[in-house]
Amino acid sequence: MDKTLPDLATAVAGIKDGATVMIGGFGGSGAPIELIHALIDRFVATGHPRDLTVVNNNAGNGHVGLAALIEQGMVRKLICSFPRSADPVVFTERYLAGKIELELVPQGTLAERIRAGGAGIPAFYTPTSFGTDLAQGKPVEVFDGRSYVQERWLKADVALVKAHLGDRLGNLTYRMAARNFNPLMCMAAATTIVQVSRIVAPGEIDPEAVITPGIFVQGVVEVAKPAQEETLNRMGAVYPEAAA
Amino acid sequence: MDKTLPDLATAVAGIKDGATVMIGGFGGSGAPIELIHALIDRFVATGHPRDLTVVNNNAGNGHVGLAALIEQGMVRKLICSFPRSADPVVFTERYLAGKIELELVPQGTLAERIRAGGAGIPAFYTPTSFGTDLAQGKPVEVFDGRSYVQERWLKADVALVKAHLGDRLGNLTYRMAARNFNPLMCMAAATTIVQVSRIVAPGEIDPEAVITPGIFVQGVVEVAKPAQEETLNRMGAVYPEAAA
Amino acid sequence: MKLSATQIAWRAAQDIEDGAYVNLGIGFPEMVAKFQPPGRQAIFHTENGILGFGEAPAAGSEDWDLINAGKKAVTIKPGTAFFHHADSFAMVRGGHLDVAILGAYEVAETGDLANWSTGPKGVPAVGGAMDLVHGAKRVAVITDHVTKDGKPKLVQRCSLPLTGVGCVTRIYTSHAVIDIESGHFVLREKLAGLSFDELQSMTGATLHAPQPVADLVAPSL
Amino acid sequence: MKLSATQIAWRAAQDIEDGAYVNLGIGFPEMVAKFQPPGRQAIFHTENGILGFGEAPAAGSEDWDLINAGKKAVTIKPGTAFFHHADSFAMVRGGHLDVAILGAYEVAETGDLANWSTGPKGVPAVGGAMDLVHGAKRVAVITDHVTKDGKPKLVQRCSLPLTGVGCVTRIYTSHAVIDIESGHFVLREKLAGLSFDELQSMTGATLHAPQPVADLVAPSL
Repeated sequence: MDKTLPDLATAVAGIKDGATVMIGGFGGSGAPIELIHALIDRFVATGHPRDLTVVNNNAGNGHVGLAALIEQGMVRKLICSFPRSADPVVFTERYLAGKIELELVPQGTLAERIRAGGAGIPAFYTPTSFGTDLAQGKPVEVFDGRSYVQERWLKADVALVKAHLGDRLGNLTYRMAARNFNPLMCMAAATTIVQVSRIVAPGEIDPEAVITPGIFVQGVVEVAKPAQEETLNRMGAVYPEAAA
Repeated sequence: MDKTLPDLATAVAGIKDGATVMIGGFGGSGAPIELIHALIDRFVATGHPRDLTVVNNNAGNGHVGLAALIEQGMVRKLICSFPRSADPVVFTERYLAGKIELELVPQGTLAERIRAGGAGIPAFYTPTSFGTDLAQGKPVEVFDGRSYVQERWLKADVALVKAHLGDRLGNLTYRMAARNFNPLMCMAAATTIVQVSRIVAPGEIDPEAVITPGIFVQGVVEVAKPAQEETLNRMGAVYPEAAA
Repeated sequence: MKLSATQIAWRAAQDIEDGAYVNLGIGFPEMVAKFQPPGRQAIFHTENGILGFGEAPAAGSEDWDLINAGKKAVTIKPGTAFFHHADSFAMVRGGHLDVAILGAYEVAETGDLANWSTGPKGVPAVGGAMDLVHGAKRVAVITDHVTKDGKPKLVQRCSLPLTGVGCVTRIYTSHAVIDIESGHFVLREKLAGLSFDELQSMTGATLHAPQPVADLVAPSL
Repeated sequence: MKLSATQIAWRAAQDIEDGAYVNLGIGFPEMVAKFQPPGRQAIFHTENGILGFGEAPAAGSEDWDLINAGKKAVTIKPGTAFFHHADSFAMVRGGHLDVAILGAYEVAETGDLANWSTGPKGVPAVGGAMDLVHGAKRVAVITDHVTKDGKPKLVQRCSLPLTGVGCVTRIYTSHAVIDIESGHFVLREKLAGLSFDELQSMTGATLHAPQPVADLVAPSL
């Protein structure tokens, strides 16, 4: 078994119109920029995929990565906790114009809903958001005298994830705080596609150091020197470049 | 801040009569034998603690560790998934004589209930045990056409845990499959006491390699060459030795 | 004439695809791992937190921190990963395993399985069985076709406490390979020397055979 | 005369015990980390998966995989640990943090907090605030005592969308330190040059002072 994919275009070829796509990262850290850009390339060339529901903590920054995906008009709905950034103009304009739907979820609830999706837990209770607008319409139950909100799992058709090392069985490590939502999204998607800085042979990752075991991964593609969103934005980058 | 404890007796000194005590390990792997034996020593000397509720995957094996704790009559109730072993006579005799209470929990549900206790999730739904005797009396709810059983979190007053390396801030690593329930129990107890093979300085554990961050740990005690239950039992060991 | 336990395990192993993630129940099902067809490599999961473990070590070289769910010593191999119990059962409950192969006291034509309790006497123990039956994409059972007393283990409704409801999809027995489809036992393979009627008489619910039934064959092992 | 933002942060920092696990909300509260009293070392948690991170790196030496929840570059130090978002919020929701210090639009005498939305206009963003208010053992707010328009931020009932119900226990403002106990604002410290009546007039709900009120003092910073 070898989960290695030959290139980025192959990695994103199977994503369909209307798909729910989880995209890893917190801001730029751990964001799979190259996979996102490959998806944009495919859309520019073919008009697909579109009408995507995207799950990410944020709503993109500047004009690269997730912001560029939104700017292309590929995203119908965004599920996130914090759609603000240093330069959130792409999302903000579309949102205020009613061109993109937003489901706002508290960050810990977002993480737990994704984990629940991956762990086969259809619903759970959390104190978070009790008594607030974000709990509207959700069942409330009292346990041991305290009120909790019922939240549902979140699953996806595809997860696009950035990791550090990956072996051909899909075992992954991450780099510092670039871990964030990535391991959870690996668990919650029917198909998890991972860009890694280096593909290594099985056994090169210490079994103790594996953060995402390969069972959660369907494809691994090597991007040797991944771009960092923060760096691209400081250079004023726009993707695709022709759009600049 | 230094969470290092001077010795095993100090480590177990605070455990009260009637306490709920989570004990890590799966069979002998990851079982904190020396902490358990220190607790037995205290009971032999003082008559306390007793009437404990113990949470463990199993019910002990032979006459050391958890089995010895049960044999001393210190355990009122056991919450576990699999009270069988190569030599389960200690638990079996007491159970069949009605001298110890058993709450049998499917293994994955046990793990998830402990994690939920640590993560502030008072209840969750699982397909596990639906339609079986182990779901009796539990709320059932249908999500997306499938039936699920509501399970409650599990918390403890104290967790006794075995890890491999620990620093004085309580950051921990484990050794192979000795990880099992230990990281979860660290999260779910008000006071988590860990025996480690070696106490190292903060920074000696790679931040990427920390499995249990120190926030979940209250005390760390060094046991340089921990005994292995399997090995003790093959030698026919009995604890305390006087009982042999 | 009937298949031995080893031969039943061999037969079950033939249906495991290359690269499949597989959990083998403790005891008899563990034997399935030995019979992977050439060129195929399944990745074995054990509840206590190892994916992709290797064979048993030589006697005397066991590391008792490296055991499987049956508390038997195993080994690591390239690609092994360790994780804690909550992650382990996320793999199970979350539907990430391809196959779980379990033993059985009884299997009903409804797919119900009873394999954890023989009743109120004795000490009950469930382990990971109730999680596994609701997790793997395919839940198969390997079992003798009848009990030691000659009573059917494949029944209309289980008489023993259930492990799971409607969860089993295929049964490998000492005499046959049977799928469970829409609440029916559907016969796929039977021993060549055994008539349909003979097999039916050993089975506690109606056997259906909408398609030709293949011969159940296994090598001498 | 009133305390500057820096001085409010300083005052809040004086109440953080040695070894406390602390989450500082993004923006203004981050400043609290700078003012730990000598001999005390808190361990800082950030939602995006770091415990025990260090100060900001020198400009130009940032690693953008090593950021805090405010997306600012930080550093590691001995004892740092990385983890994923579910584990991070297990720390929060599970009650493992000792202190969370957050900003506020409004705080009610009931302990209700509003700090995530100024109403239906604009883009709403909540981040980890709703989790933090239900997780930490002590939830404190640092804020100017009044808005830029001079309106009270400490009120009877919040008019803006709530972040959490009955969650705040202490408020550090530009003019006072106030506890919330049993649905009341209880004054603990106020600026020496400010009378009780003056402070009450800037506050949207009744101030109680069952014990002597200490002077609120902070060094020039």
